[in-house]
Amino acid sequence: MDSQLRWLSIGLFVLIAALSVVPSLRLLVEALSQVTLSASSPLAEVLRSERTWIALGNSFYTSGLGTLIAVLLGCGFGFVTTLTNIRGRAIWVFCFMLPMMIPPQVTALSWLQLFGPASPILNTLGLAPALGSPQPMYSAEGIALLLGIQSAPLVYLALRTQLIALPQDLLEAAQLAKASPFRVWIDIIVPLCRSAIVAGAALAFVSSLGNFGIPAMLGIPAGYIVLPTLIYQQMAGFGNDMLSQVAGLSMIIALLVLAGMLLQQWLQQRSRYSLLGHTAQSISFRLQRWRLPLELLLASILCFILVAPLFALIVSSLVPALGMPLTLDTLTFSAFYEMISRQGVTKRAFENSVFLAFVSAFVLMVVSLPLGYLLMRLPMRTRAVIASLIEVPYAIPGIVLAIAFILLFAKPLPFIEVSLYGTLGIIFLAYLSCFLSVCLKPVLSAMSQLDPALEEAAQLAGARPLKRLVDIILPLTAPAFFAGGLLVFLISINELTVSALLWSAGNETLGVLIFNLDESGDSVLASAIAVLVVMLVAGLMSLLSLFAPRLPKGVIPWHD
Amino acid sequence: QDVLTLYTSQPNKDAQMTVDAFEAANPNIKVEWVRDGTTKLMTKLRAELSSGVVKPDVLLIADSVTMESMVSDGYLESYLSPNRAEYEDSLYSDKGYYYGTKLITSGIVRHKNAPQSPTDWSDFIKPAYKNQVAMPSPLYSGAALIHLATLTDEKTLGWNYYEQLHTNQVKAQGGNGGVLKAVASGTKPYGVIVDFLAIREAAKGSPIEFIFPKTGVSMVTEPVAIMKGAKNKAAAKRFVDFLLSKEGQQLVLEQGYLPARGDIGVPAGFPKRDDIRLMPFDAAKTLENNEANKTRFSKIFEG
Amino acid sequence: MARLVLDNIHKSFHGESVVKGLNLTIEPGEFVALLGPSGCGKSTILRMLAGFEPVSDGKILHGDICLSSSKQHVSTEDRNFGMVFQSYALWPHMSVKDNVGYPLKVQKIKSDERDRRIQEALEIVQLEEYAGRLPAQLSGGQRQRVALARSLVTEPDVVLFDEPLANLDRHLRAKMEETFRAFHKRTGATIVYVTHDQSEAMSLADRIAVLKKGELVQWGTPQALYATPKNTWLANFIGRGSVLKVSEIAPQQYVNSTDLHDLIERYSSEQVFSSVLVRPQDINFVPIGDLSIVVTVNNCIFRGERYDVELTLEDGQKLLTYNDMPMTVNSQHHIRLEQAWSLESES
Amino acid sequence: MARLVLDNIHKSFHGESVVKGLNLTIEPGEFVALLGPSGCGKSTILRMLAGFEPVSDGKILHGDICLSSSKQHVSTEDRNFGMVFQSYALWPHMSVKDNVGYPLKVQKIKSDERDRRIQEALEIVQLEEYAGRLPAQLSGGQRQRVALARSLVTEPDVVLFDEPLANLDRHLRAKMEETFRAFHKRTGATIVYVTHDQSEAMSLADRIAVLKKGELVQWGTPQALYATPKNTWLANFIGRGSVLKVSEIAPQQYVNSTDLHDLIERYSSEQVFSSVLVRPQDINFVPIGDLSIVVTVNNCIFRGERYDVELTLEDGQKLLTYNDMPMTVNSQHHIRLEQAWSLESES
Ligand SMILES: Nc1ncnc2c1ncn2[C@@H]1O[C@H](COP(=O)(O)OP(=O)(O)OP(=O)(O)O)[C@@H](O)[C@H]1O
Ligand SMILES: Nc1ncnc2c1ncn2[C@@H]1O[C@H](COP(=O)(O)OP(=O)(O)OP(=O)(O)O)[C@@H](O)[C@H]1O
Ligand SMILES: [Mg+2]
Ligand SMILES: [Mg+2]
Repeated sequence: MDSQLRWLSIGLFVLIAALSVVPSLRLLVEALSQVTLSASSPLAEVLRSERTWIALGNSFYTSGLGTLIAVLLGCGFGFVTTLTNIRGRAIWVFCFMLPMMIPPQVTALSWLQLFGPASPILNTLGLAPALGSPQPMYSAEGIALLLGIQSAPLVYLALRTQLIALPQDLLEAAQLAKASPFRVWIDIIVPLCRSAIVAGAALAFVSSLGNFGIPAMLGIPAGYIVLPTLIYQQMAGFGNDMLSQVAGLSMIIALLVLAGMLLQQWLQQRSRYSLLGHTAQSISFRLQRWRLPLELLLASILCFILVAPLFALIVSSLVPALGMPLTLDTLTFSAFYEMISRQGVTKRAFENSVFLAFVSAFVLMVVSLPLGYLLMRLPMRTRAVIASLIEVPYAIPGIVLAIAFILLFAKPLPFIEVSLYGTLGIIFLAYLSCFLSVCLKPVLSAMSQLDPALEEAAQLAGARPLKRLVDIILPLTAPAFFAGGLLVFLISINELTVSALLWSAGNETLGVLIFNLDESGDSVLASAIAVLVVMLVAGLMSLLSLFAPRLPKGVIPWHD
Repeated sequence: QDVLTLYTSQPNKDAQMTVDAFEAANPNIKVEWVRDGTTKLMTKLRAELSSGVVKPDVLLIADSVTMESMVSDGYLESYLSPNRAEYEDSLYSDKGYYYGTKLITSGIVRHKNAPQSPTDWSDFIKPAYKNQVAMPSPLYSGAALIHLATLTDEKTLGWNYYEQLHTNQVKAQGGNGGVLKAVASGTKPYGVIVDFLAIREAAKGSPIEFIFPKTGVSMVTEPVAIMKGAKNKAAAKRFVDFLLSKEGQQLVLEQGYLPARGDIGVPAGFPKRDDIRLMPFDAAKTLENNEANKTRFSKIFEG
Repeated sequence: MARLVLDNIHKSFHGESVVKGLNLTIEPGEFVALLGPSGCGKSTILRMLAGFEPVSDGKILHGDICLSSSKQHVSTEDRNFGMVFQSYALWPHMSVKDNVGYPLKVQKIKSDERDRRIQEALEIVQLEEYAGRLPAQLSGGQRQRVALARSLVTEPDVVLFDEPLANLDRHLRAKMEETFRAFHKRTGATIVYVTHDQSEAMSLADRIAVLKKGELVQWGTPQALYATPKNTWLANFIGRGSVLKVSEIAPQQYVNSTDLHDLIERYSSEQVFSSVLVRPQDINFVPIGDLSIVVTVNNCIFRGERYDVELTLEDGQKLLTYNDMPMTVNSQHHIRLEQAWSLESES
Repeated sequence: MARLVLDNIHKSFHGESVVKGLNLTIEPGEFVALLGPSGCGKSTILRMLAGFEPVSDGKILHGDICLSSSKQHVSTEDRNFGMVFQSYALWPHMSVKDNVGYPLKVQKIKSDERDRRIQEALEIVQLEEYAGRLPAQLSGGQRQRVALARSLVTEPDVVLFDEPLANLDRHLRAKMEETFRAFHKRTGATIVYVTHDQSEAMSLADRIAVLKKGELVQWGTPQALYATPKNTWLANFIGRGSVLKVSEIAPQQYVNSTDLHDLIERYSSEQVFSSVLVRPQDINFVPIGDLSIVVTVNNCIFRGERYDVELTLEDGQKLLTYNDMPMTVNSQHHIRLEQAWSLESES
């Protein structure tokens, strides 16, 4: 093997081991730590408990259904905004990214209010349900719906990178065969995008599996447990073998991930086609009389997943106290004023989170290039194993990952005697570990569809692997990289569960700040911060558009 | 300058006030503090302990059952504070492992527009409250678990009460914050909640009110304790003494909580001290029954 | 079946004109070839016919229906056209069989009938054994044949071929040419055929359009094009041959041997000139004599059946001819030119 | 410069043999063409030479270095080979200029020198004006020319061409052939050239290897291949001509006109037969006479300079010849066969 490649592989495999395998292994050790032959060891207890299996089944159901919803939503948006002549493409895309930024609890609450007994709209219409009438959102399906909405952008971005690389002549050939647009879509476009859809679906599934906030909000009142809430229950107990039980439960999630990955591998194995060449023109189906209805449909979906929650969020940040109606008399900006003027923590949290999000996104983008490249060259099976190892840290609930990091880093690092614990560094490492798969997934699926001849031609030119990576592979898969980086950025900017255990004074993140405010009853302040976060992200995203002309085509999703 | 590390579950603002006051009283000690919910804080602490490090010197967390479990695992240092004489025996561990600093009681909250005005726990099992009540789930919140233990020990209520709550479709929420939102936003007009949240929010203008039930309220005491193996024991002891001092208790009052010392008075919005009935509660016993209680609760509420 | 009319078609990409004022009338059932140098706009014309590219100006009519104009556009799937792409455009996720059968599937042909027709088409392109393969597992020529088979399974009104035989060896090409003839006869479809191989165009097409930089240069039968090209460029482009500068003569007429030698002799001393086309087979090596000129062998290249011989006249002009034997470079010989065709000077 | 040796190369895809026991020794600086029907393994051989595909068995040597064997594999970037891909493999994100200049950039050639060489290469393929375009904005032939230019800017030891002219018209091809000759002369590189166009192979190559289903059929100079093909298949494949069944005769020898007519006459009554190859140019239409046979015109196809005429002998065998004039189908004529070459029967 080429020496560059060899060093690259060694370096990257060490990195994977450090970021993904070691934390998972540490948890495994913890899970097994108190295993005795007696039947009462924590792991055995976890396995014996009926609730474990109920939670497992429930997790599977909600994540599965959530994934389905995410795929429907993400693909629907993806196809409509990339393939058709819909108006205002950029705006749709831009708006579709934002729901990720609104805490799902807010979304759920805003729906509950919109359709609940206290709904201002329904009340004025006289349609409000009686006080205390049952709420359909408090159910497995409600959980799945929110999970789906939350992870739809994952599917959307993964798919989009594939759609813009579709060779146009393949569609033209189908049109010649007199296939209607619908058939072209079913027979040609969907199969050609399968690898990306599967990658996006896998991401959505894994992220739903590890999500705590949504099932906690909607599942607990309904007495519906899933693995992350069960894990939280264990923590809330006062037991001393809590850690092993939690680790044991997480290992069950890990197993679920491995199973999911096998399925994914099987699906993708049969959908690896390299697409010859690339096209300059973007494909565009003429929608004609369907255009307006479709635009209306998109608008109403966006109303639900973005406008309503955002509106609720803004309203609750403008009143003096929770539950007060917003009128001209009650309107106050004091929450904003307080958060902004209390310089210290707000400013710090913004700085920390933006810094962490930027650096994690950047580092992961840089790492996934060679990593994806090397993975593509591994035999199918090895690749499947490594890919699932990378996936595990993202799937287990963030709080458990944080435990693993505490277990690993609470003591100063051996030899150098530097302690990462209590610094931003440990949160950063945890983010890398957690989000590696988010960044890597779209990249892998883009790379698998690259025409190998393009790289071969560079080999002939005498370019060594690193040079080929930078000159050929990177520009050709740039949209996928950027999609990956963008996802990492969006997810980590108000990430909560990992940093919840790892933060320390001076190292607050936005997620922690919002959560702590919310928990101590200052939900008005929390809403104000959340509104500021959405504004910040929207601002950064618009700022990015300014760079679009200098970046490779298709890199900025909301820029044609 | 000495550095004292504090792990606390007090809300941000309160924690900051406590630390500021302590530092003002002890200018040569600097406090580094970490704040989180009790559950997360304990998880973090357990993980640290499990890897063999003792980070904090002092703990100031919500409930005594947690402290009891730390005692039984041998993580706490005993310290007999000279100020303990001012406190009722039930508020601190007799060996001096931990001291309660305030009384956070769980009572009833109602939306101002709600049709009924509940006065006691037993109201929640009446048909008029069917599917109208929210409460924090003992499976997720330590305070709620103590509430459960207290109510099930009460002869007039017992487990039968919880079964009836379930029949009456009382919905458990993740924590007190969830209950507050549900009630304030009107999705559930009534709820079970800790006093200060509701009283403070109502003071700001939220359309809710807090009610101390006739039978009595359950309570947690937000105890303070010193870690075994603390790096700065001297400062830790100073901190405990400070919290138990009159000055420290005055601070509790200012923050809007019921102070643990009986001679300080009550914050605005609270009834007279004597009108608040505290239900009896035994931390050690609760710890013992903890698993059984949770299992029984989840059987009832999760089917 | 209907007449296909290209009426003053213009096409530009980003302001750059690629097809300029093209007028062609293709009779129903005609077999038409488009010839022209690389980049002259052949594929673009096919793509406009198929409806993939809108026209920038002008209109395309099929019978009475306006397929494309700046206002109107009948979409591809409503045109009943067939096409073989220069890039093949095989669907990578479908096996050879599925690729070929897809147009039939869309037309909801029953599966046994479909299988039969797929089988037939694959036999024609000699790929029966490869039915189960994916396109990625085929050689270049095999891919091209799959694309061909796909265009032959249905019965479109108009079939567009874009260099369909470029990657095939000569024997397979001969076989395919036969197939095209048979297909044309059987379906009566109008065929527009782009190729860079003139002998292919000549042998297949009823009429040929020669294009240059997006403009039509000549439009006529293969024989007319070969024998009576319009101008120097076309004479150079079609068939092999040499354009000689000779003394002035009226354009577009045959020149016999005597006149020709006379014209050549007179040329050297003159300024005004005409160009004539001399085909290689009209040049004979002769013993020295009345009607002969001296030439030097400049180059001699083996071409299988014979040698291409490049000759230089005394005034430096070049002539191409064939010979069965190799000839020594720089040796001197005498030739006689049997006939020539006089050309218009290029505009 | 070093000798390139293919020693008993085998290659199979998923258990299916594609190249079988190939032995070739290519001298340093030689220009070698690979000919063979579509799918016979030509591209695969080039890909093995370039190092993209490992060999299944056997080894490839370059001088003393073993490039590929089942144990060893020198990676492509260490081989200093050049290649033009059948699919072009242009980098879609780079302009024409960047595509062509990339190999130079990798070699860290200074930018003014680089610009000069890019300019030169683009001039050769007549694409100077397109330097700033992206590959997607080019026509098929233009893309192929960019790929060509890219392979010509550097000076590799070995250059592999995979049908580099398939999409170009004849004039551009002639021009490119010239370029290849010049390039070969200038750099002295060893060239392996895959094409389906025999006249191209014949005119360019020093030696030609003809392959069939992954096996080497004959390996020799173009003249040898054309004049003295080994067996019936090769005779049919190389050049145009007809294989006639005649009375028995020793293989691999020339047969003169008298003997040939005799053999043809005797054949009809016999069982054991030999095959002889008759080239079209060795057939002349003659007035009835001693040495002549009767034929019927079966088909007559215009090919530009002349007509292909397909004749049928009285016993039904077919013969191909050329004629300058069209001939009426079904008319009867007399021909004389001037010579023929006797073939081995195919194994
Ligand atoms: N990846 C592959 N998997 C399986 N079979 C393959 C693969 N690539 C090529 N083949 C088969 O190997 C044989 C040789 O292919 P190759 O591309 O070398 O042919 P070729 O001589 O270049 O043909 P052409 O002139 O059509 O380009 C073909 O029959 C082809 O189907
Ligand atoms: N998308 C495009 N944008 C800009 N110019 C284009 C585009 N497509 C084609 N062209 C230009 O239009 C001209 C005609 O292209 P076209 O593909 O029709 O040529 P062609 O006659 O088919 O050539 P070839 O024989 O090489 O395939 C070329 O000069 C090409 O560079
Ligand atoms: Mg073309
Ligand atoms: Mg090939």
